[in-house]
Amino acid sequence: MSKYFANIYDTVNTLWTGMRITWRHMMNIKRDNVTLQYPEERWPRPERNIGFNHDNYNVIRSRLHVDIDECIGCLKCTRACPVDCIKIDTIKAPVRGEDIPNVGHTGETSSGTKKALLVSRFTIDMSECCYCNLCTYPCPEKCIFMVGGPNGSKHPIDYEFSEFDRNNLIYQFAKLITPGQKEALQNPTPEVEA
Amino acid sequence: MGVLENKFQDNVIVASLDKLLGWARSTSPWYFQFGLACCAIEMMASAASRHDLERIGMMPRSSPRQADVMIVAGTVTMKMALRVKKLYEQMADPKYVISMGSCATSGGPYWQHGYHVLKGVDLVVPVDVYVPGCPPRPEALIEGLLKLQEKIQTERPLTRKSA
Amino acid sequence: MGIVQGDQMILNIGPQHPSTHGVLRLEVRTDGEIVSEIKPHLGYLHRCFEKHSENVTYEQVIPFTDRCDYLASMNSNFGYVVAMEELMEIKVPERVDYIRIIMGELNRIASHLLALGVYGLDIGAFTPFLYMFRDRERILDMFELTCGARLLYNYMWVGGVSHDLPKDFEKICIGFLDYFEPQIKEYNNLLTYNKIFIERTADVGVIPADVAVSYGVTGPNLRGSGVKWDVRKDEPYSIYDRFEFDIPVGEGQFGTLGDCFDRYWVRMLEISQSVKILRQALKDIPDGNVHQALPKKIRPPKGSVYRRTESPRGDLGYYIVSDGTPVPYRVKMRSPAFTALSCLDEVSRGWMISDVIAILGSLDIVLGEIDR
Amino acid sequence: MTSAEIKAVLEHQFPAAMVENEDLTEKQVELKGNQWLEIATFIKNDPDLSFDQLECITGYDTGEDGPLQTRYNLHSMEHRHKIEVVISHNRENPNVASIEQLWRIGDWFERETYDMFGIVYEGHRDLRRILCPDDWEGWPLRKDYEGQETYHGIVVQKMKEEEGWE
Amino acid sequence: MTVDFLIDWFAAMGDFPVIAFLLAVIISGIPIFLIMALNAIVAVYVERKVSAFMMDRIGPMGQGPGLHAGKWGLLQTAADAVKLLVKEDTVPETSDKFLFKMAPYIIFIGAFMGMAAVPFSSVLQVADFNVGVFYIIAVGSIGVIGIVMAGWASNNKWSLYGAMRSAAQIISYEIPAGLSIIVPIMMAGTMNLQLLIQSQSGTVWGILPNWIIFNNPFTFIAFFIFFISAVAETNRTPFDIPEAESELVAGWMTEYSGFRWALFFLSEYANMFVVSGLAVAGFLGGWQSPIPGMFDSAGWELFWFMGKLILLIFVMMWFRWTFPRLRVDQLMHVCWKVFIPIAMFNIFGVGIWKLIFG
Repeated sequence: MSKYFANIYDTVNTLWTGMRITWRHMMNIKRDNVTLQYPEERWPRPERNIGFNHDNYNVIRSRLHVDIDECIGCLKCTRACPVDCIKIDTIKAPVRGEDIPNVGHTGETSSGTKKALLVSRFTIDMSECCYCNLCTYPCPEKCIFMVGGPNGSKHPIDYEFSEFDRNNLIYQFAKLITPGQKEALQNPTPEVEA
Repeated sequence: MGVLENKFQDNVIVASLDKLLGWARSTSPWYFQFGLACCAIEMMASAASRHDLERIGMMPRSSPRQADVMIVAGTVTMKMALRVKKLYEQMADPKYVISMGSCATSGGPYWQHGYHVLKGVDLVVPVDVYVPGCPPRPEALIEGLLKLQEKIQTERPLTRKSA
Repeated sequence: MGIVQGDQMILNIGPQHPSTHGVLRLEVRTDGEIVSEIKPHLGYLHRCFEKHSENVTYEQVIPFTDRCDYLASMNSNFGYVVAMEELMEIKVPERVDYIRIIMGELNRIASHLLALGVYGLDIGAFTPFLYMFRDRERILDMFELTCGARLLYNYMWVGGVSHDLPKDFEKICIGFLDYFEPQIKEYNNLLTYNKIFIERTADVGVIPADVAVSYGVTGPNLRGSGVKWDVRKDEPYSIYDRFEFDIPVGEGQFGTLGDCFDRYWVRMLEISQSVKILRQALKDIPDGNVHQALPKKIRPPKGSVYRRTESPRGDLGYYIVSDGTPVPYRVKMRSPAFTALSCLDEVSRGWMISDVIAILGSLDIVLGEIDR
Repeated sequence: MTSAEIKAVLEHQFPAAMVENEDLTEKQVELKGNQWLEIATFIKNDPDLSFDQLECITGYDTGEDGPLQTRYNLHSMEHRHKIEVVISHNRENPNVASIEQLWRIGDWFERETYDMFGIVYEGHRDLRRILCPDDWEGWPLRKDYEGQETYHGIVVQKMKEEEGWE
Repeated sequence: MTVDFLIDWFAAMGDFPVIAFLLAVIISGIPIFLIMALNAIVAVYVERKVSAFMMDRIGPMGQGPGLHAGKWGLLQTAADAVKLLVKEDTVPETSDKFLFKMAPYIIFIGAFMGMAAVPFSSVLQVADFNVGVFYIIAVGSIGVIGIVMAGWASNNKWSLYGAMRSAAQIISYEIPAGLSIIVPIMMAGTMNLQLLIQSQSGTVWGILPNWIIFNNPFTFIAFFIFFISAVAETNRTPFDIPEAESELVAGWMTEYSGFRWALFFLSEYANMFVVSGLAVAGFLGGWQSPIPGMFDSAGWELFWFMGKLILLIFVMMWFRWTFPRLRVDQLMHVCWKVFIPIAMFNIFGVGIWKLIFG
């Protein structure tokens, strides 16, 4: 019989402690509220200090971006990608390190290496990418990176690029080359040799 | 709503009624918990306290009948593709689909050697918004939902489609 | 399912169900509410991990190991990397070992928090799930600060880690641990000692120790049945033997040994053990270069290795066979949740449907890892 | 007990079943398939071996023409020692005795290896595919496996219709 | 009151008794429907906000494109209601169509009729039965028929489970509810809600208002038994097994969508309203003010009644976001082995107490 009443007392007691906890949370919602109101407050939350600051971020996972002028077409990122979502086509540049104005190809990268190849197509399919950041390490020119974080000055963080149509997620980074120009580059006209 | 669908000439009353319906549907899109893989954890995180999905009116419903938005969160495999199609058909009308994450959009990391993975959920169900990411951050999912809400608001369910 | 007797009914707890923790179909033969047989159907999330690992190079397999056990990706990486380093006899610097243990234990806390929160959800209590997710977000912030990603990190590489800890990571982590310990007391008051919760979980779904071992159950599920087996203590890898922590084992507090409450309680105690390990690791983490032992070209010698590590769900084993080329010949992942789910049929006979949901929740399964 | 001692005990008990295989490490022992059920019951019930935990069953395809292999990792809770048993089967109809009665987890491990490699385990009470759908053609993890084109009308391979993709 | 008042008023205009009666009933029915709709909309919003605050988040805030849901999400439930109005309500092919369509209306009628007897204030009451308490208890059990019809008609295993469980639960919890509501009837001597409330005026032990709950320890326990079994009767946590989110996908409401499902939602909150109204009228002194002397003009009466009502509804919400769910057999155990014995002992206790202390 006593176990019967002990059981009832135990139930009431534990349920009451539970209710007191939820009541306390409800009462000081102003202090405990952790919601990050996304459209107004962006990540990371500037004023509430939850323990980190942004200046010494060393890595970020968001949209991939390529500075095509820096790219020397070495295909290291294509080999490093576990998912093969980077496609690069290159054409042999007639003269190493020379600008080709009509195509907008710069001969030298900012770090001074002369380009032997002209990148005619640099496509990343962001709908297949698994955001593992393996492609940014082997790049000699550091021209492929995820926007935001340490390179935030050049490109602010962008993880909001949802689309209505799937094909918009395939990003073309190379400069547009008309087929005519491509023909001219691939087999230079004889008089150039002579 | 079947009988009223797109039956009316476009005049001021119907236009304002459209605006009301568009507002109502976009303000309370109840999402259908359809967690498959890692994106489901990020969907739960966006429904949790920090990125509160209920702020934009999204209430989780577990039965397909009472849901408006189906968030396909995770990898759809061949065995699951038939179920996704059946569940989509069970949902009550004005239904929308969000393909969350690379796997649902186009097979994601599994597109090359995944013999059992469906290469994109739009082979099975019509998709409204593709949210990229692997897994997409809760903010990216909420941004995708806001985009869907804008799309719902501009829909005009009552006016007769012209040509 | 053979012929069905008169009053029995086959109920499909289908691939889409609020509490199957992912895509799992349980074909339950019930007589009214009492369950007489369960036949789990798997494979709804079979993403061909082993086929992928035979077509990509060694360091490219790591993002796929993340996606198998997406709740404890750090521990999945940890398992794969430890197996690879044993195969290639690489000795990583001290700092890398410390960083890996810190990340592994933080991920264990995060995974247990989600497991216990969702278990409260299965029993019907909605609020603990939200509280535990709120604290899990703090841990995800720390992971994001270190390697940029929230859930799937690709952080631990063969021979090192991708990035060193940011500047004041120790201060942040200790700040989190101080904030977190009183929260554990609050969860216990809210859920663990709640009489309805005890009523729903004590004496339910008892797994005796020998059945657990025969079904290959490992981790908190096995320790809940009273068997003191933890790979971190019994087959120490990395530098776990340097830390002093004890292995919580179920004692049958509110019911028989090995019931749902014991598994739940073992996970709750493991969270405080992980906090203890973290405090020790953060206190004496040495300096050093984390990229020192990263091999330029991963080309392991011919041979095979099978190495087990302690993931939050149990023994996560990697069986790696290499034939000298930079592409693995065969990688088999022994998934702890796969074995935990296999004993569901025998354990939940004679219980009611709501108990089957409670037992399934207490086993803490992750479908990405089961179906690989 | 170290693996060498375990091998010695096995050699002593079942001399006929031992098979010499040079590229296996000393922790692994290769056995013939025909006596496997008997050996398995012996190593499970023998007091000083007592392998009561079956860690993992790994299917293995040695190459284009080579045999298929099943590798059992066994572990003893009491003595804390481990052994790995390797059994080869020919490629046409690979089969071996099922150890599902001894270690209950063998049930699902064997079903998975059957699903992936097509190795038939005699005496298994419920041998059917566990991961792939029941009407899936071919054994996916064999080296010579090409995926099927469509499954229930859904195209399996990736159709790259975006311009200039491949 | 209002029905009799209207009948007298019509009688003065001319003797058409039947039509007068019908008109009076219809006219006084409309405010009840408005109260139910308003109560549902406000209660759903308050529930979502309360649940959010208890979980350290902020609930519907109306963020998003365009007008969206007002400043603090105030229009959220209005938007839900309009959306549910125009949503396609699917009737499954294999279901029993007639029963499927009838079920929501029967549940709605159960809740709607109960509202007729709720004493908002000394004047404001639709119908003043002299068997008010008995009427509410009787009408409360109509809902079960609707639930079982819904569960059976939707030809879905989950719904069948939900319906069977809810039938067992509601019917068995009506017994402790009935037994514990006998206590105020014994104290006040009448079943008429107005007289019951009037009997609770004045003070007891000096400062405490003479509500039945403070009268003696037995009535104190009777109140809690009544309140908890009332929670069970409206399928609220910790007894929400019929529409258990995590076990039976959505319980007996699985196959319903659109406005039919909204009717269930509406009548669940209306049931909560009616049952807490009965608890307030029976135990907490109805529209009597807590400070016996002051604040008892007509407007104040309505305020006190609604205040106590909202307090009880809040406690029901508080239960929902704190407790886990009981299993079906534990639910039966609690009802038959704990509530009913204690309720009977209470009746016996109150009888002795009234005998001794008069």
